[in-house]
Amino acid sequence: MAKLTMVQAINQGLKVAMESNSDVVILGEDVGRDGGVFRATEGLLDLFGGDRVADTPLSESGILGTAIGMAVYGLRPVPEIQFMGFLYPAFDQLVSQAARIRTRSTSRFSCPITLRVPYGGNVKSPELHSDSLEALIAHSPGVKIVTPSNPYDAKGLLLAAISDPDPVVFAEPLRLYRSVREEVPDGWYQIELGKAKVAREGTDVTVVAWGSLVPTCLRAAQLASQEGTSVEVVDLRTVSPIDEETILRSVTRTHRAVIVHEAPKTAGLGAEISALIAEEAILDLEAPVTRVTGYDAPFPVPVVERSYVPSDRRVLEAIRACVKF
Amino acid sequence: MAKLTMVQAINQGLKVAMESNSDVVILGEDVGRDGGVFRATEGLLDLFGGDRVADTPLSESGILGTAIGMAVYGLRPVPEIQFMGFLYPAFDQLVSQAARIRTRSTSRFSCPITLRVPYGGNVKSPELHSDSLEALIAHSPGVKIVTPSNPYDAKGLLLAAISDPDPVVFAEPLRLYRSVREEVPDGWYQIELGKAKVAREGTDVTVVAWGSLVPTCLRAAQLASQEGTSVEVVDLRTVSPIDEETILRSVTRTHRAVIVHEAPKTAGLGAEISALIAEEAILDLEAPVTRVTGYDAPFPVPVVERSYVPSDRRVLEAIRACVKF
Amino acid sequence: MVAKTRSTTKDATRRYHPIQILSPEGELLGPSPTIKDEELVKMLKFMIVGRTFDQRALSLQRQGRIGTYAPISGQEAVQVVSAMCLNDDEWMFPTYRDYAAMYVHGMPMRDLFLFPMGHPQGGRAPEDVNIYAISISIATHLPHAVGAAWASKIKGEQKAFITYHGDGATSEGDFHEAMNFAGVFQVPLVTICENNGWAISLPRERQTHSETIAQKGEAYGINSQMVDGNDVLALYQVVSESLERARTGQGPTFIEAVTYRLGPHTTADDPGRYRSQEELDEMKQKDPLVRTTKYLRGLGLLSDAEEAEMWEDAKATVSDALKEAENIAVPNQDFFFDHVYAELTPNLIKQRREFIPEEAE
Amino acid sequence: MVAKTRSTTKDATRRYHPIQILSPEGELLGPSPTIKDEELVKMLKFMIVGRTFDQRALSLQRQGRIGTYAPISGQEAVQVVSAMCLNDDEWMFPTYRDYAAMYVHGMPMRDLFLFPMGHPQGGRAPEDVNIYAISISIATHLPHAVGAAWASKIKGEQKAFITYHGDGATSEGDFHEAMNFAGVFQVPLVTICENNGWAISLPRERQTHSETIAQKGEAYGINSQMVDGNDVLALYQVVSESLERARTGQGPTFIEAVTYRLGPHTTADDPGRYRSQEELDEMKQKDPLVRTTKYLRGLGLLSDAEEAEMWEDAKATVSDALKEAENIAVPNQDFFFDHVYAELTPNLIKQRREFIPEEAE
Ligand SMILES: Cc1ncc(C[n+]2csc(CCOP(=O)(O)OP(=O)(O)O)c2C)c(N)n1
Ligand SMILES: Cc1ncc(C[n+]2csc(CCOP(=O)(O)OP(=O)(O)O)c2C)c(N)n1
Ligand SMILES: [Mg+2]
Ligand SMILES: [Mg+2]
Repeated sequence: MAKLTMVQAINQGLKVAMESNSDVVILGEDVGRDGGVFRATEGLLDLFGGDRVADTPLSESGILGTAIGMAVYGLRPVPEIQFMGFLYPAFDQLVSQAARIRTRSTSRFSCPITLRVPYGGNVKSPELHSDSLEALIAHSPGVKIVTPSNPYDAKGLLLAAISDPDPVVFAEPLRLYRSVREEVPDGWYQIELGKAKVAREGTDVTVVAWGSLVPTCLRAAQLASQEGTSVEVVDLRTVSPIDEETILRSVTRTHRAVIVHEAPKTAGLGAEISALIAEEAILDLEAPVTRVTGYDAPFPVPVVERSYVPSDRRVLEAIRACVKF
Repeated sequence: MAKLTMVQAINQGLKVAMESNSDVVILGEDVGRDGGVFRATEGLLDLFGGDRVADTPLSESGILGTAIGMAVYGLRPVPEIQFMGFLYPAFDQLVSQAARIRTRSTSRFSCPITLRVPYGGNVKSPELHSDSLEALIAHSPGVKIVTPSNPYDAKGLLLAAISDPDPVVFAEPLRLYRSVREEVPDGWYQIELGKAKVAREGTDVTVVAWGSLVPTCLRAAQLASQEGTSVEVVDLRTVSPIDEETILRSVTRTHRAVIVHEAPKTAGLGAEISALIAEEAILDLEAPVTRVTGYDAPFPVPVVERSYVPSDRRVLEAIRACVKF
Repeated sequence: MVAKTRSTTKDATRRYHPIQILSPEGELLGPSPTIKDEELVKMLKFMIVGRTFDQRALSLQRQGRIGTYAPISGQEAVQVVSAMCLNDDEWMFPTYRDYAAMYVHGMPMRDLFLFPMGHPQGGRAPEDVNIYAISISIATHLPHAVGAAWASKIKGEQKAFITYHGDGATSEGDFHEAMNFAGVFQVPLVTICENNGWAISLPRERQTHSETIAQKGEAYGINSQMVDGNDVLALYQVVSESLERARTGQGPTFIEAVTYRLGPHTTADDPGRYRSQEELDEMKQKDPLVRTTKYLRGLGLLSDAEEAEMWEDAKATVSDALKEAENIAVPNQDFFFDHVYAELTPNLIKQRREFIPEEAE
Repeated sequence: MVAKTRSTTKDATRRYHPIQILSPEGELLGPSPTIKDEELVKMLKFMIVGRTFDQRALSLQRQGRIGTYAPISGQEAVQVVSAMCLNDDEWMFPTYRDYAAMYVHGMPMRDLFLFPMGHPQGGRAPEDVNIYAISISIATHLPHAVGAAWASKIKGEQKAFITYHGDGATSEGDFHEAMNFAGVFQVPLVTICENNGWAISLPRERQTHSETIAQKGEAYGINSQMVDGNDVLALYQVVSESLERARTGQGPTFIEAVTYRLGPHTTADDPGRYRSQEELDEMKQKDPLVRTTKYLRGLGLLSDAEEAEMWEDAKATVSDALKEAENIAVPNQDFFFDHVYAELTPNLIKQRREFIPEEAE
């Protein structure tokens, strides 16, 4: 057991997966010799060779499209798309192809792909390097999406995703890649897909978040506790399918909910969760559900991005308002 | 004034737009000689010539991508994508390009495109000919989306879309193309974007729908009235940005809401509207908001599609349950 | 870097011409590849089955017994011969128009009928038949074919893969990305462009400005071929050589097979709007069935009676298959919940519980 | 259909070689195109400005005064010369690496600095400068360039358009779809592939299996050229001819300009991980600044003093621009609401009202 950053945990997860299953192959831009632009695949080419770690042409639809063929033919490909904003050109292959091979063939074929893709802003990147597309994926049946908020979860969710018989988008929160180090077990372990985790227990209000914003929410919860408010933080871990049970269990106890995400507000995943809570637990609610989100504008340039991504302060304000309602 | 089907109204709208503005050009697969696979562009090639009505190669990203360049260079292109399921390959050009030219250039450039695209099922089409993607588009800032539910609105919304300075997806409900005929004024008229219409007034429950499902909801409302329930039907017309005001005004009077759409439930536009109502009008609600939607599965094959698309019966059941709550 | 001061603009001469061995009159223009007589006869037999299926499907559609259907008439030779060159344990990645190719590779005809009937089994080959699920979205299956061929190579197999697409498909980004991967990773794939002259209403000349489609393969450094797609001998030679290259690690091949769509694009299409009767009449002269029949006659491999019997047999095969298809039960209205994920997710369990079926029409 | 029985596989001979007029030693290998002396001197001047800008930007990034930056060293010739061939009233569609091209076409250097500073004005040319907004997503701007050129043709103008992309960009579907449209609609566009040998860590040889990138143009029936991208004379000849073709209705041109990226991909990149020092040393021999300087010296157009002055002037230009850029105010934290639609939509009005700004870092 070693203290690892998230990106190191992902690297180790890939290594463990490739050691234990020779069908696991990696493909993508710069994943080989360069070890990935964030070093997530560092060292794997040397360990497993060019047949299993393939540097591909600059071609997102080609990467995902060939991965589909590989998966159908019995491999377990782990393609990488360099940033979530470059998933758009592969979007057709993701939601109209990978996600539907099973349906189209009435389960003769399946498509066990784990698509790794960094996402999220506040790291001073240029345009399209900061997008968060979880809502688009959650609205597309046949594919799952998972995002870790810490190194331990990253490895465990990654190995679960690679073991899953269906396509899973493994969304890696860019700004958490190296923000903390944490004990991560050496060998194989999995964190069950579809299960959220109560990351902090509390009684006054439930905050639901995932991936990049979980640390923000935990900090806001800490600040709130200094004001006497007890905040429960639910870390979704799997973004689709949503673990409705854990969310509803928490909210029916706290009677209040704040949902936090980085993507634009309108038709974001926060809308689904807010709707879910209002539809299933309206009689338990003592305040309207609140969303703290990115704005309905494309993710902006670096000089203002910190005002776009929900901050500790914005989450705290929402908690205060919700509790006061 | 003549009685026209929706597809004829669209055809007339295009003709009127091209007559009054020589910058309006049409491009797409089979839009020229063939007049469009649904005849929406019939006759326009002969009237306006090949420079203004261009049959393109089979290339959705190319169609939308070149339309962007045209729009930036001062034309008003009206590209057609043959079915909404084939918008996926052009999705990148739509949401990361057309929608962001203004942002990227801090308004030096704008992108006045009207992207026409038929959508929706229940017409026994093969796979990917029945998809409804309004939620994906509503979640993508910088682009608007409009859908008519009748011939009159089709022409008026189309002309408003073509006049809009920003990109607008004009989503045409396939199964309403020829389902009714209606008086449609000959000349130019516009229906303001961003404004919903109360398609039927009522007092007991508000049903929110758009495009293809408005007639279904009106029929369900009629059935409900025979049971003594007075249903108000709100036809969104513009799907993004949503006319929150009209929705909330209605729901604060009826205290009950049912939202109906054909796309899958999870993270659909219904979630946004449901969340909106619960967040803004929770104290006015006498029942949880209900959604009647497609299921979280890819749109299925023809032999079962009628069970997938919300039917009169399903909407009626939801109205009953909501009123009884 | 070599010093050059001349412009390097492409030479004006056309570099690809369709390889032809059998003239439209059924006469040899060069040496035939070695093909057993039975195989030659089988080619015609399959083509006749294809044509018969097609005619039946068209009339069924008019009667409302099947839905939208994409006819194959005129394209039987390329589909039948290429599929015959593929081994049973090798894989085919077809389009919505490759009924004859799929049939030759083992797809039950019943299931071919089920496809335009909108039945879920229509897109699905039986477990022992190596045919991929048809994607309706043009060119989307090409990267899948490349990926499967690549996987086979990684696994150390010696198999060849075949995939089909139309002339229109070459304009899609996915065609480009797939072919580029095929070249870079030297996958054992033979890609056949069935250039049938039209993509719905767009003629080949306006689909792309290149003189031939074959030359597009050069953009990927791929072995590229152009062949008369109505000539069974030329097809046999080119496709079997290309598959052999693939099996023996010599990389991918891109083949433009020049053929013609004698019917409408689909039953929803009216080709009278965009193409002339003269063109159609001219192209009918190149009908691969006529040409192959003449050739077999000339070789003495086919009598009047044998020919008639082929058509009779085909009719019976098609009728039996249709009967089977029409007797297959409509699936439960909620069957589709079972094929989204390997296991039902909680949202699907809930939705299925609340499911209200409608009558199938 | 012509009868042919030979295989039509592509010939083995390489068909494109880079046109070269000036050797790496700065000597003429053939007749120079007609260029005024002042123009030749201007080329070097602009290249020196480009190199100076680049060195400054790299050091600013190390000091944390600008963000991620994509260097241009080695690629100055192709950018400067091609941009000089473009008229002011004509349009340029650049990438994130075309700083020198943009500068030559009129972009204020201040705004070039603002781009890696993450300032919104960085992606934006002033109203009177005909440069399109930079898209970070590779190849996405190519269909836009085609569309604009097409629109210009529809409007009956006689303008030429120029667009740039890298070797890696040729693998994207949008490259393919754009070039195919360019050919089909014969738009007045010159597309320049700055083949700098690498796409981040992927060498050109593994980007695609074709011998040259130039030959990809043939897939679209487009006039295709290959040119030494470090040779100002060859570049001038090929680009100016191609632009003239565009202006006079002779259609699009695709140019592979063979050059080299002497620096890292961006300041976030470590090329030591994937390329050898030997390769870099070899390529430094082909530095376009060295070659052009030698040539001007040989012609007697450049003295020691004049050369030194050029470098001094460039330094001053760059310093002034940097000062201007650093003095530009950070925009209001909520400025981005104003550039989503022409008018604020109700949801944006509401969100702006509730907006809580953070401090800019
Ligand atoms: C991505 C996509 N765009 C559009 C369509 C609609 N469509 C179906 S077939 C077709 C033409 C295909 O032409 P070609 O590739 O030549 O094949 P053919 O039908 O002639 O066999 C079109 C445009 C589609 N199915 N998929
Ligand atoms: C669609 C997309 N995919 C990936 C990237 C990340 N990326 C930025 S530059 C680059 C390499 C580009 O190579 P090339 O086209 O040769 O241009 P160069 O950088 O060498 O000038 C990559 C992969 C991107 N910006 N856009
Ligand atoms: Mg065709
Ligand atoms: Mg490059």
